Amino acid sequence: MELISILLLVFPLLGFLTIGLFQKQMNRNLSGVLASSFIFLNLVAAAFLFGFVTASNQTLEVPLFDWIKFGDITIPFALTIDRLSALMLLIVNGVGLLIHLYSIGYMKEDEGVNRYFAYLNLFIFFMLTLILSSNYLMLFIGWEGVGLCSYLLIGFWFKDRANNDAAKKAFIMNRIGDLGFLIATFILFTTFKTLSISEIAAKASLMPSGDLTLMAITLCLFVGAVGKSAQIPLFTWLPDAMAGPTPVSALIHAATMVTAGIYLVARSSVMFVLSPVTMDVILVIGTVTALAGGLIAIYQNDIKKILAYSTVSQLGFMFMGLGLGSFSGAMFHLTTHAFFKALLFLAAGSVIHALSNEQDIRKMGGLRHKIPFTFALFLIGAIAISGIPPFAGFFSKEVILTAAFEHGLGMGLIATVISLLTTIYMFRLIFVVFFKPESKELQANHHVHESPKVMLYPMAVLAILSMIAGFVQPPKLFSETQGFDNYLSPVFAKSNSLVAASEHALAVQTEWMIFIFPLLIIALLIFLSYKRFVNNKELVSPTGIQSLFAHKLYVDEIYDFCILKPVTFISDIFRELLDQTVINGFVNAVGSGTLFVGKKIRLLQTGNVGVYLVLMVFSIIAILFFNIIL
Amino acid sequence: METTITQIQTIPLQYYILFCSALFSIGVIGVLAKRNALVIFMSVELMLNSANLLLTAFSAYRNDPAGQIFVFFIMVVAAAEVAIGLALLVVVYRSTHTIDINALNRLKW
Amino acid sequence: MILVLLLILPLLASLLLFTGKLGKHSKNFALVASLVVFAISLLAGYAFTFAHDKILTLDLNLKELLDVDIILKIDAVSLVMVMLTTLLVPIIIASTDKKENRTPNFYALIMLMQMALIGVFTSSEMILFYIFWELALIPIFFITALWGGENKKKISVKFLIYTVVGSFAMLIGILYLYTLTPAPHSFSFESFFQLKLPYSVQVPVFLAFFLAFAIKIPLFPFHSWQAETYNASPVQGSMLLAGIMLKMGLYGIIRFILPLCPDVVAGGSLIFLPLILFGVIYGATIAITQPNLKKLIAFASLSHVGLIALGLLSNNHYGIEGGILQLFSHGVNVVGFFLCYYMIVKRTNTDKISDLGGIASVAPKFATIFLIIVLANISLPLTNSFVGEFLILLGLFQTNKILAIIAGLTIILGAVYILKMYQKVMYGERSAATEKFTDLTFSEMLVFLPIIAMIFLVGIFPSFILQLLEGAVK
Amino acid sequence: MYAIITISIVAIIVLFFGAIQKKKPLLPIVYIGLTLAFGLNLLGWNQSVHYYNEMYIADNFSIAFNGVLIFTTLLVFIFAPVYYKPVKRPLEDIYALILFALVGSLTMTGFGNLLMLFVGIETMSLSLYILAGSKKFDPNSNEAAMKYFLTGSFASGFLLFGIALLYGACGSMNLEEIKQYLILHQHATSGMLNIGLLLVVIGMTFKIGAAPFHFWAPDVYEGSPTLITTFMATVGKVAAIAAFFRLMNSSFAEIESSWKITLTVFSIATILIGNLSAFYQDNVKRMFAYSGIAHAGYMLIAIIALKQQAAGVLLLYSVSYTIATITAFAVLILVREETGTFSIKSFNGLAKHNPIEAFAMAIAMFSLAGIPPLVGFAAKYNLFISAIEQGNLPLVIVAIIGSMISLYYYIRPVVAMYVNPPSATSAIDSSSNYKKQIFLAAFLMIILGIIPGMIINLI
Repeated sequence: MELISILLLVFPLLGFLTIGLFQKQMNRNLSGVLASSFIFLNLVAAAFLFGFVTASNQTLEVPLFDWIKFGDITIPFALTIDRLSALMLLIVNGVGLLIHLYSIGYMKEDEGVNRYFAYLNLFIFFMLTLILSSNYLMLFIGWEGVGLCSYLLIGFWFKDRANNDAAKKAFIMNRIGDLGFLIATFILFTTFKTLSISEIAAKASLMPSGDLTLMAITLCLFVGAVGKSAQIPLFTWLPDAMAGPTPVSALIHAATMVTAGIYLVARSSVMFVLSPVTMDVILVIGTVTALAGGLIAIYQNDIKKILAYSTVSQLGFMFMGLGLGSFSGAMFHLTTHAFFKALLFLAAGSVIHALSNEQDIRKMGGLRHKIPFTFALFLIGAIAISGIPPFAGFFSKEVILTAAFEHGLGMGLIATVISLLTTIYMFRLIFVVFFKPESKELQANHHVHESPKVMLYPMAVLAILSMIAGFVQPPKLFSETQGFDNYLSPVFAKSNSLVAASEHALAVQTEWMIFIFPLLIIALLIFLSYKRFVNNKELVSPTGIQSLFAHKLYVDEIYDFCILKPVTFISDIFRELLDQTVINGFVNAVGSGTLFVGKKIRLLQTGNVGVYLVLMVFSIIAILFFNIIL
Repeated sequence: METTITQIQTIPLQYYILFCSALFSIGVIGVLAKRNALVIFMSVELMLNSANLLLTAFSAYRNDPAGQIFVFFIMVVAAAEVAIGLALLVVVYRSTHTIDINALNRLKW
Repeated sequence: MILVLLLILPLLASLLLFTGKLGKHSKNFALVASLVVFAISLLAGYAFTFAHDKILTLDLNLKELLDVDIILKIDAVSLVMVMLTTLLVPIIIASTDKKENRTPNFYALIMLMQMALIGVFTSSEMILFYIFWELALIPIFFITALWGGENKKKISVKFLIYTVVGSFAMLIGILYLYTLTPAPHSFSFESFFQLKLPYSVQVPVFLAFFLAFAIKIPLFPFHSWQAETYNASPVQGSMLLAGIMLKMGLYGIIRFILPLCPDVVAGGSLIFLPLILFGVIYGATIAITQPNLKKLIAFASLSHVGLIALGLLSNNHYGIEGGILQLFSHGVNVVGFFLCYYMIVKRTNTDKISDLGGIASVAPKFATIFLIIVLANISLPLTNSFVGEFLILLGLFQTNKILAIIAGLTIILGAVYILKMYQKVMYGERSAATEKFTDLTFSEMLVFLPIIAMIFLVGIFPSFILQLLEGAVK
Repeated sequence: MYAIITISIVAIIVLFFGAIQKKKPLLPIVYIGLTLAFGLNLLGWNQSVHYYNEMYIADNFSIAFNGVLIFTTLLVFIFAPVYYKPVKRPLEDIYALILFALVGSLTMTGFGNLLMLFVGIETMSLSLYILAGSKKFDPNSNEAAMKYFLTGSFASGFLLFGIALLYGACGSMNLEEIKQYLILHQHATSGMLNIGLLLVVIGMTFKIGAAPFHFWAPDVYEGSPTLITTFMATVGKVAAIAAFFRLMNSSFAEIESSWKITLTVFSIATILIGNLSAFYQDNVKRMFAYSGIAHAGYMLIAIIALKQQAAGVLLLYSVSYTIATITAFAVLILVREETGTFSIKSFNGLAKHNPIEAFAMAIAMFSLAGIPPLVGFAAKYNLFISAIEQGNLPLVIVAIIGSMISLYYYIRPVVAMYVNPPSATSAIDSSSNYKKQIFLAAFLMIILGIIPGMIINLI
């Protein structure tokens, strides 16, 4: 077992090194295959571990070696494999593998394909480090590592300035979060004298609920999560991150990396449940983000941007789940979301591919005939994400919705609205892209072609997953077997035990309400958007409140005004004024001052011997005076 | 010899000291006041001689010849000094055509 | 024995070079010599780690003849510093390009410098220390003054006088302490450390020493010579300065200020820590809009060393060990950074960031190496400076939470200016200057190799240094 | 003693040969004579003989300093031919006068009686007056001589009066007896004694050219022929300071309270004025004059920190100062011969063509500035220690600040030599002999810097 879990890290690293070092020599087709095969091996290993931890309900601790060790501080490299990490392993490696395969087709023509796969493997390596790490500092390695990879991959086409800016933005915003994380580790170490996740959980569980230290820790951790998972106020990097290749957006910015925040909170669930303040903060942030993301998504015209904001919103939704204390629910949604959002991105990628890198949906239309498979797959994804039974999205959303209603009617309603927003922007997308009568330039453009199989099959697999994945945990209405909850229950047992079980389980009829009511609205919405978007050719330019969302709440502008400009200004002030004028000026002044004194004092030497004699006598008199008289 | 010493000792020592100090001061003032190099030499001589007188007085009072021997040395030195001084004076005069010390102001600062 | 060799070999080498007999072969000779020295230092390291007594000492009782008693010691800290020196000097020598055809004197001065530096780090007698401390100044002064860039003259003189002012302050402190030692007075470190100074005495001593070190390191606001001097001196000079010479100041803090003025360090944390911290933020902020690549490195380095100083003065062993580790890492990184700078300037003859761009598309090897080095500079995990910075901040956090959090901002600011620079220089479309940019040659790669190796080695296995230091720090 | 006699005889021989217009043998005779004297001088080592009932004392102190003085003079003479290259006539008078001045200075270091002190000082000064004016047709030289003479004789007047008063107070001019007297009447010192002492101190201060009686020094140093300036700045100063030290150390140590403060003030003033005035000099020769003043201030510290060990330190300091100054002046002479000016620009790019001279000059400058590991540093820090052990921290701090200032003007020639582009197209030709001397001096500065203990523990 230990060996396997180590191999999990070794394979992708090996892939990275081999491909990275021999980019020049390596055949462009080989690299993709190589990378994918490494990930495939990983997937096998992951499955094996998954089986193991599921069967024998125990957590695997694999110590590698001591990383930092002196005095009273010992931070080892050690891996932990429990059910949570095993689940993540499956998702990352599974989706990862599929996207690797897809990329082989998608990146065929790109000259930097070797570099691309090297980065991709590196990303998997760091992601797994993040998942498997047994202490917070090692987790931080993965945390920053994936940030680095996302930086590299967003800026993959580095000739274009916009991409680099996007990459830079992503990295820096992540760094802001990372600082929170780092501070959290400081507090953790000072309070617990260790950074081992399990030990901390054990120690923390003994602390009283609402403890201030815990609050500080959890808040800092959450700041990190906000950065990584693109929550308000640090969400603007994610849409820009779409500058990277589409498979990257699918893997990193939809399925895996951005969910690291969720994973982190779930990992530290014990501390979080013990600080209700933080939980409320998470709930609020999550809700606002989910709402805002959904609304913004409706007014976007870039196919990838729409999906990006949908991701933002879905992540917000997961955080709501966490905030509501339904950790397994959040994880469940994370899982399903990984499937259908990856599917959607890949499908979008194939659309873009088909239209030779056209991303503006206003220039699309009527593609359902031209690229039927892609259309079908896209539709499946859309249905899944909109939460229409029996597809996966429905089930996972259901859990969170239930939790929301358990928390209170208002919360429940908001949650419902959010999940309904999904339908609007998804079906807007569907209708505009696939149904709307196609535009002139599109008719002119004849070589619109379906993607190669190597791209379609992975999507198909994802499609199947996003259809059936939900059934591991049907709503309480239909079955008492809560597969997913049961699977994760050992992980969250402690944290669940710490909070009083939710005061009132919902009455059956309310559950039916939650179940039926949205479906009707969804149907209605689909119909409306069909009317609206298919018939009128041009999308009306947004007005009033709409433009606010169209401009993603002007957050970027606000940052520019409140942070960028001042910092640059201060920097200039420091450089020009303080450093050159004041400090350096002072130093030089001292020098020239001495020079001046020298200049003056040598005038004492008048050159007139008479004066010398007089001065001599005066000083003699003075000396005698001071010595004899006094 | 004895008689001279006794005669010297008839005047109390303080008088000698005061007198020599006065003489010395006159010399100093002369040096300061005059701008003519020649006069300055004389004033310096005055200073030296006051010292001589003082030494003799002391030695006479202490019956110790050392002081008076010293005086001879001083006289020799003084003579040499004057010789050199005058020589320099001539040289300087040749270049500046004056013996006013204020003319010496090429070297300064 | 090892100690003597460490000092004598570079000296002999430099003397031999000064004669100029070697002519063309000077560089290779210097390189070989420095490598031999490095080997010896490794030997010292070996002897140190596996010797029973944890300290290599050499005490020639020559006080009668020299009136300075030669006492050389290598403890953990010295070992790290010596290692750093002997590791970097070969790299610096190797980095010089054939086309610049430096005269033998250039290498001679570098070797002399190495000797002086090793002397500083090993000597255990105050005056000896001071002699080496000053001696180290002469070669770098000449390197800057002779092979420097525009208005090298003014700047080198200013640099010399500025630093000497500092070290004279230290001299006063040393002499003062000397009088406090129990008669017969002695300059040996032991006798200094044994006297337990009252607080009232510690303060002036602290000021005297701190001024010297603050100028050398440099710490805000004594840094104004730094950017100028880096900019004016040839890149090897900048490497020597930033890589090793600055560390003299930090070493001084570890050696003297911590043991001599513990109460000041403990008590005054709110007086000078904020000042240094401001310098840290200050350097980073200036680096953001710095148009000149070399000056950017200078200010980045200002910010980094400030952080190290914070760690050392944070008065707990996390901070101190982190500081020492970071001191080593920073030496390696900054030299690497300057190397990259050198590669760029060699090929484009400009160090204005705005003139550069698009290098990555033509020089992938260089792009990768440069990327690794800059990432090490912003202390990404698994690179050498992460552990150091983590420990420093952790230590600072123990002392004062607010300061630690503010200091943490450098993590963000660092990312900002580094990525900004890297993007402008390496990415985007190629500019006129970088049109004919060629990728690294094999020999250049070789020069980078040890640096990259150290970055990851220390990043992944920092413990071997940390545990080495564990005894010394206490 | 024998050294003195030898040198006097040599001087007379030189005069004789000059009289019969023989140019060739002059310098060889001088060299031989001086070497002989050097040897004879060392013969008396460790057997402190008192000559002519304690008129002259040949103890290790005087012998060591005499050694330095004679050696320095030898160096000066070695540089002479280069300096006097253009001159045709035998120059016997100048050589003889230098030798007489040397005799005077030798007398000063070993005097056992105030009479000898006076005679020595006058012998030296009178010769120097003439030497200063030895460039008959150069108005600067004349002026220098005149100024020197006026101020000098004025000062010796004070010295003399002081001696007279001391004699009156103590009833003797023998240092030993004065000491005995002072030991008896330590606490009841008459005003006459104090005034006398102060006047003597003032006279000596004048001779070593320390503030506030330094005014003559810059003008005289600048105006005199460079070779003579070298001689004055080295032999003259060292002899005076040695005599001063002997005087204070052997007689007036008991009543140090009555003069220590005065000297401390002198020292501080000297260091600051000297360094600050040198700060802005473009004329290198004058700059050295001021630096000489500053160093006089440093040497005063040795006297203030009166201890037997201070003698060794003083010796070391004198050696370091002498060697460095001689080297500097030697190079200066060369450069002057080439460019005809003392301006700092005349050093531009010297390193290109005359690396050895440039190197030596640089070493000399750093040594004077007190940069380790040169002898200058060793001397300075030993001085500071002996001062600080007397609890004289403020004085040391001032001294160190002075060194900071001095670094600037000492570094300027170095920068000029190494950094600035050369003005002269070709190398300045200097005899290989000359080169050797200069290099030897530089070598000495380094070696002594490494093993200063050798000299300090001599006496």
